[in-house]
Amino acid sequence: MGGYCVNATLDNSHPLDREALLSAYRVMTTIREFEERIHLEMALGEIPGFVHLYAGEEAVAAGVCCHLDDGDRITSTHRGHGHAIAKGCDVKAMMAELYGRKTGLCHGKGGSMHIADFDKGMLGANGIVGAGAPLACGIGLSAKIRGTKEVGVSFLGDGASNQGTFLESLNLAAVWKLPLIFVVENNGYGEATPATYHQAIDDVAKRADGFGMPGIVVDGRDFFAVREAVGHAIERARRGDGPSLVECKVDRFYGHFEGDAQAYRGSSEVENARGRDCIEQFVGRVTSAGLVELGHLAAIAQEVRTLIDDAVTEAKAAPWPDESDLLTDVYVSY
Amino acid sequence: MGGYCVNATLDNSHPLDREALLSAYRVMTTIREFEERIHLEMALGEIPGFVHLYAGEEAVAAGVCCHLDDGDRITSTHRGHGHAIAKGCDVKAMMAELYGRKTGLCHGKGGSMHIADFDKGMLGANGIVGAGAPLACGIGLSAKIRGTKEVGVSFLGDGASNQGTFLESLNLAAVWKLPLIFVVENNGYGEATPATYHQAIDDVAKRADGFGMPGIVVDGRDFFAVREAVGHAIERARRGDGPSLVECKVDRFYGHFEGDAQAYRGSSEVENARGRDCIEQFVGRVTSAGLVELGHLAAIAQEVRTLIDDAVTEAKAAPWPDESDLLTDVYVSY
Amino acid sequence: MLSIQLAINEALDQEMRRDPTVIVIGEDVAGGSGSDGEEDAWGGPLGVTKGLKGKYPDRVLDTPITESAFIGCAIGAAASGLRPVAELMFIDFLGVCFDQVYNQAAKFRYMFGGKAVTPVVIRTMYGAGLRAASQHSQALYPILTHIPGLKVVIPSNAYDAKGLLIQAIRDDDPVIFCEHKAMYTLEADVPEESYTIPFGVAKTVREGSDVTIVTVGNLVHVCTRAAEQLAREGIACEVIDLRTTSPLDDEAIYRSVEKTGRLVVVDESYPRCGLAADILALVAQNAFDLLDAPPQMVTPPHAPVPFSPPLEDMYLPTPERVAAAVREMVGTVVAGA
Amino acid sequence: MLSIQLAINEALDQEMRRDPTVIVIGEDVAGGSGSDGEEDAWGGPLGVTKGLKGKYPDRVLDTPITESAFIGCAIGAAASGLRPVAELMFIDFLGVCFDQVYNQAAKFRYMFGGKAVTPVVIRTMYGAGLRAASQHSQALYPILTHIPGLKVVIPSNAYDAKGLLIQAIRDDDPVIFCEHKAMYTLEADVPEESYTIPFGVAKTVREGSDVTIVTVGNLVHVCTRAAEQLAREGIACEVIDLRTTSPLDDEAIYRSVEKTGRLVVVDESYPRCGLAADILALVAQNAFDLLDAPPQMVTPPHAPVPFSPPLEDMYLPTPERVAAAVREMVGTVVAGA
Ligand SMILES: Cc1ncc(C[n+]2csc(CCOP(=O)(O)OP(=O)(O)O)c2C)c(N)n1
Ligand SMILES: Cc1ncc(C[n+]2csc(CCOP(=O)(O)OP(=O)(O)O)c2C)c(N)n1
Ligand SMILES: [Mg+2]
Ligand SMILES: [Mg+2]
Repeated sequence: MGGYCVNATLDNSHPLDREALLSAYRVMTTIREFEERIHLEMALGEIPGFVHLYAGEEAVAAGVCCHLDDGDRITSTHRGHGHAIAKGCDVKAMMAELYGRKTGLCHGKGGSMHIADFDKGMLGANGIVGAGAPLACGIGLSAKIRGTKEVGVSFLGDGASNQGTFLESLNLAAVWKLPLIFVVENNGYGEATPATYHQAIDDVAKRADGFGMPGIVVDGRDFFAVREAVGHAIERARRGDGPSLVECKVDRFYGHFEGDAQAYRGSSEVENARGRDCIEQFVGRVTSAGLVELGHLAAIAQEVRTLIDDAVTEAKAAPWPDESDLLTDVYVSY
Repeated sequence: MGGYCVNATLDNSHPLDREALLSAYRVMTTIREFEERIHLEMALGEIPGFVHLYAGEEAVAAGVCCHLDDGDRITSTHRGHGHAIAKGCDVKAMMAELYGRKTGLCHGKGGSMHIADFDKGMLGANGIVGAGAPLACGIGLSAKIRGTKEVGVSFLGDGASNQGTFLESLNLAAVWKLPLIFVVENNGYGEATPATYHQAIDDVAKRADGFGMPGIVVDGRDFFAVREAVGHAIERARRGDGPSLVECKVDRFYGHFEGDAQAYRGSSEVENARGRDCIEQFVGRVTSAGLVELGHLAAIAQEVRTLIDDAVTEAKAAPWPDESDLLTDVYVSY
Repeated sequence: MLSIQLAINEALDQEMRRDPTVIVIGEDVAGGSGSDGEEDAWGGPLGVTKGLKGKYPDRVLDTPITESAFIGCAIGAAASGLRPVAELMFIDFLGVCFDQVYNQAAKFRYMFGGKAVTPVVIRTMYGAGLRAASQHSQALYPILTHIPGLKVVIPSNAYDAKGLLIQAIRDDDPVIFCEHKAMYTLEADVPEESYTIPFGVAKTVREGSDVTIVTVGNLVHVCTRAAEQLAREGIACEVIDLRTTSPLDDEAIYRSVEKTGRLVVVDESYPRCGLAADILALVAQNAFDLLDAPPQMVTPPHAPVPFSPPLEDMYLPTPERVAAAVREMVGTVVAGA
Repeated sequence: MLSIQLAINEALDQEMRRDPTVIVIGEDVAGGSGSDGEEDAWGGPLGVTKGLKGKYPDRVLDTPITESAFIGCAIGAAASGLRPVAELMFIDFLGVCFDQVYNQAAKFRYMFGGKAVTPVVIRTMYGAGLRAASQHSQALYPILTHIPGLKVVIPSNAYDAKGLLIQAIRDDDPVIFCEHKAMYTLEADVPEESYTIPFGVAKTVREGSDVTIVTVGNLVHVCTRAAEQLAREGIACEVIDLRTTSPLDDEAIYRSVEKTGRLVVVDESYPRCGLAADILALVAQNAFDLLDAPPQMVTPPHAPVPFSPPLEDMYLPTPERVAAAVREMVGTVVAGA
């Protein structure tokens, strides 16, 4: 049941229609514009708290979530904006949440690290590295016991892949054959520490073998590769054949958190990463293949920018929570 | 740095002299007699608390600890008597400890699950499954930073090999190249749950690969195989080349704990296990090869039985701790 | 008459029959899945869940030894439509899965703005007295009571165990259900039909007008024995069994202290930032004028639980220690009162 | 004048220079080991350990994100001849390594019959106020104070931070050293030479005869501000900074209450089984007759820490809330006193 393979040969057995391509572009661009804008707003001191940007990793969220319905549930990370947007969370409510407003997706109580929308199957960004993996086992177990075809997806970073919670979850998911995909977003760093230091292997996917599940490595900057590898894993899960681990190699465009000066990164590193931008690659691929016209994409980008502008304007104008909110929702009943 | 191999070809590059053979026999027999006697005493209600017997697994403790000096430190498990004896703990003081007496190795405060003797490099049996592995990383780190040739050994069960603490420790030890050996005693069960249920792989050693260290599987009923495989791993560690995982396949002769009726085990299972008794195998090997005479072994066995008898008699006659002991040693100073 | 063990088993059985989303998971809760003797499997190391696997084969799941993963799994399943009852074998093992309990389950509803519902129950064994030593004898419920978002239940008898566990399973918040390991065979009258006992309602186990004794779990019986002895000496104790420490029925305590003017809190957890301190502080703050004497705590000392039988016996609150505290208090009346 | 951040850095530096067995490990304590910019590495996410790696390259170690393994490793190393200072980045992360702290480090000495010595220090960041939300803002030291075998230190200023940290490193017991994340830039006069401050000795930050305010960490400054305001109103508050919660200088509290007759405990941790309750209970039990009014607790409500700035500001004790509690108390005199 194990097996580990790098650069899986992708058979492109799931070609995309135009609609799907446009939707993928919209998702990725929405994430990018959201993050770029937050980067700006944070520099201006407009957004409180600790914020981690997903810019550069959009093809993973988009390539995974395009397979999922609201009944399929995900667990996310501290770097969760991209997952939330790709999973269908309301962008304006997310922005209001980051601003701490009452109209926020979590009424301002959660902030960036706790974005969640259970109705959309987004079980939460998470401030605790690795904590999503056990929760995702529960998603899979629930789907299985209720006899549905739902699947769970657990997003994690390379840093998280050393955390016991994640490693235990691999075993539990394999033993119970849970319909679950572990998506490791390997951006080469856990905070300031490079993956080359924090683990003694090249590919996290290699660990899958030791737990009895397939492990696949793909280029996470390639939307199509992610989509296809994860698509296979999800089909496998829906068939009842158990979990998979898909490792996506990606780049983090910004610092670990907003405010990180990144002295630990070589000068050309971020530049190189920007040079293999997943969105630009996507645009190049679909336009040169004649699948979609550039103008159409530009129009979507413009719509997205307007959405983000509006989201910021509305968030800033939105009311703060008040004293009556301080003690609500600690319990359902007490 | 990884690699995983089953039934490593053993080159027998470390032949044993007669002295060493007799010593190995004495260690294994002491463990066996200790455990058999405790089994009896517990059935009589003479020993309080939760006790887990090591009988059947003696070749592992003996085959590992014959390589170690007092400066080499081990962490043990809830099934720790064998490790303690092999590491040189005083058998009478151990017995008194099990009886909860003031003369016990831990003054009666620890009992079976907390046998320890820091002077002998035995950092403790442990009531928490998997907890010894991180501590053993500390043994390795200390040896390394102090610039010694000491090594650490972490004993664990197959059940513990699913615990996050163990899996995290594999990574940490590999990353820091700690002089450390993880010895997995795979007796096929975690409590009542068979390894075939609790993990989706045949060999725990397979996991080593995913962390960048060698993983070796040996027959843990074969003292010589254990000794040799672990010997190589320890040499590697002392050379500064980092940790290894050695999995020893063994049999648990008794229930998980004393009192376990073992309905979950097939009727012939324990019988079969007794049929491949590591001590009998050892005796067969060394006598048929003419390395040691049976009579000499019998004499040792007699000495050991006397020792255990005396240990029980003395333990039962020893004083209990008193009120003045209740509050000592919570802190060094407070 | 049913033992606590069987009362818990019955509660689980009835709820699983009633509601197909109720599942039971934990280490050896079936106890030998995949082994040759599966049918006569353990049902937990002390047999509390015995027989459930046979009745609900798909909903009683043994787990690997992997508390973070399976407790987290139960929490994730609770957030995805099930009502899991997870067993943390000993409360002492909380340390390997605590994050999932206090940072995940406990906080979901609040930090997600009220949208999450996480109806998970964690059953766990606590307490000293069985010579199980430092790592298998702790109480530790104060650190769970400390956490907003968790409910903490500690039954003292079979009747309460059944009703409180059914309530826990039907409750929409995460509940920690603490079972004293020395009490499983204790019997009481337990109705066969299913019933619930609301959280946050303490029970007056014994009425009395001289001193209020507040306690929980196994110590209810220790305190009752103390009260019986004291009654023979002419001191009438009111014994209050909290049943749940979160929510806490502090009003019941104030009402009793209003009558008695004296308070002794008896608890098995460590004294610092423990349950006894918690109760004493609330009474001192909110019902100070009702107190006629300094309130007292009877707890173990600030030390781990020792293994040796005589030491462990000295460690725990006993009827004698409780009675002595009461006697001393009755001899004391506050200066200005 | 030195900030708390630099005082801690200096303490680590001086102890590492003095004693080759002192090491510093944790996530990004060097901050970029093996990266291209290693020399100008983080030194912790807030720069507290910055520069140490350059001075002691072999003894300052970045770890993978693996708290159980590296905190356990520090404990195992302490039991094997080193004096490690491990950094648990946020105290909120305790849940993924708690077992190693309370079942291992804390209990070794007792359960091994006095033979173990485990001189480990765990430095960790606590506290709200930085809009870090529910999982990065907790206090949680009550659950560490609860555990026998641990010492818990919470400095309120740079002078104490240095002296207490050096004491922690030289101390032979496991010590949890809690640093409020909102306080790192706070400056004080700090002697350059190395010095220690003993544990279990509270500091009277301000003298006064009307009300005793007991607190710790960052709230010392909140209470001082409240006391200044109250002084203008003619109410003289004595402010006591506990400095360590375990061991606890309860005698200092009783001495002060003897003078003032009134007690307010101000704390940032959750109220149930929290530090404020702990102090109140000890005073109620051991110094009841000294109290002229019901003692009071000023803490956050029983809720997680909210993200939104106005909510978080309402959540925390403020000088206004402390002053209000004092004012109300001064207006109250116990019936019979
Ligand atoms: C249990 C825990 N330990 C440490 C942290 C601090 N922390 C937050 S994010 C992070 C790095 C995570 O790295 P990775 O998993 O690779 O995700 P990335 O940030 O690269 O997306 C760390 C150490 C935390 N939040 N939780
Ligand atoms: C963290 C933790 N979980 C569960 C237990 C209960 N328990 C004690 S021993 C054991 C089985 C351990 O199995 P294994 O590691 O294979 O060791 P073996 O008993 O077979 O020697 C379990 C589940 C424990 N002590 N600690
Ligand atoms: Mg990363
Ligand atoms: Mg085993």
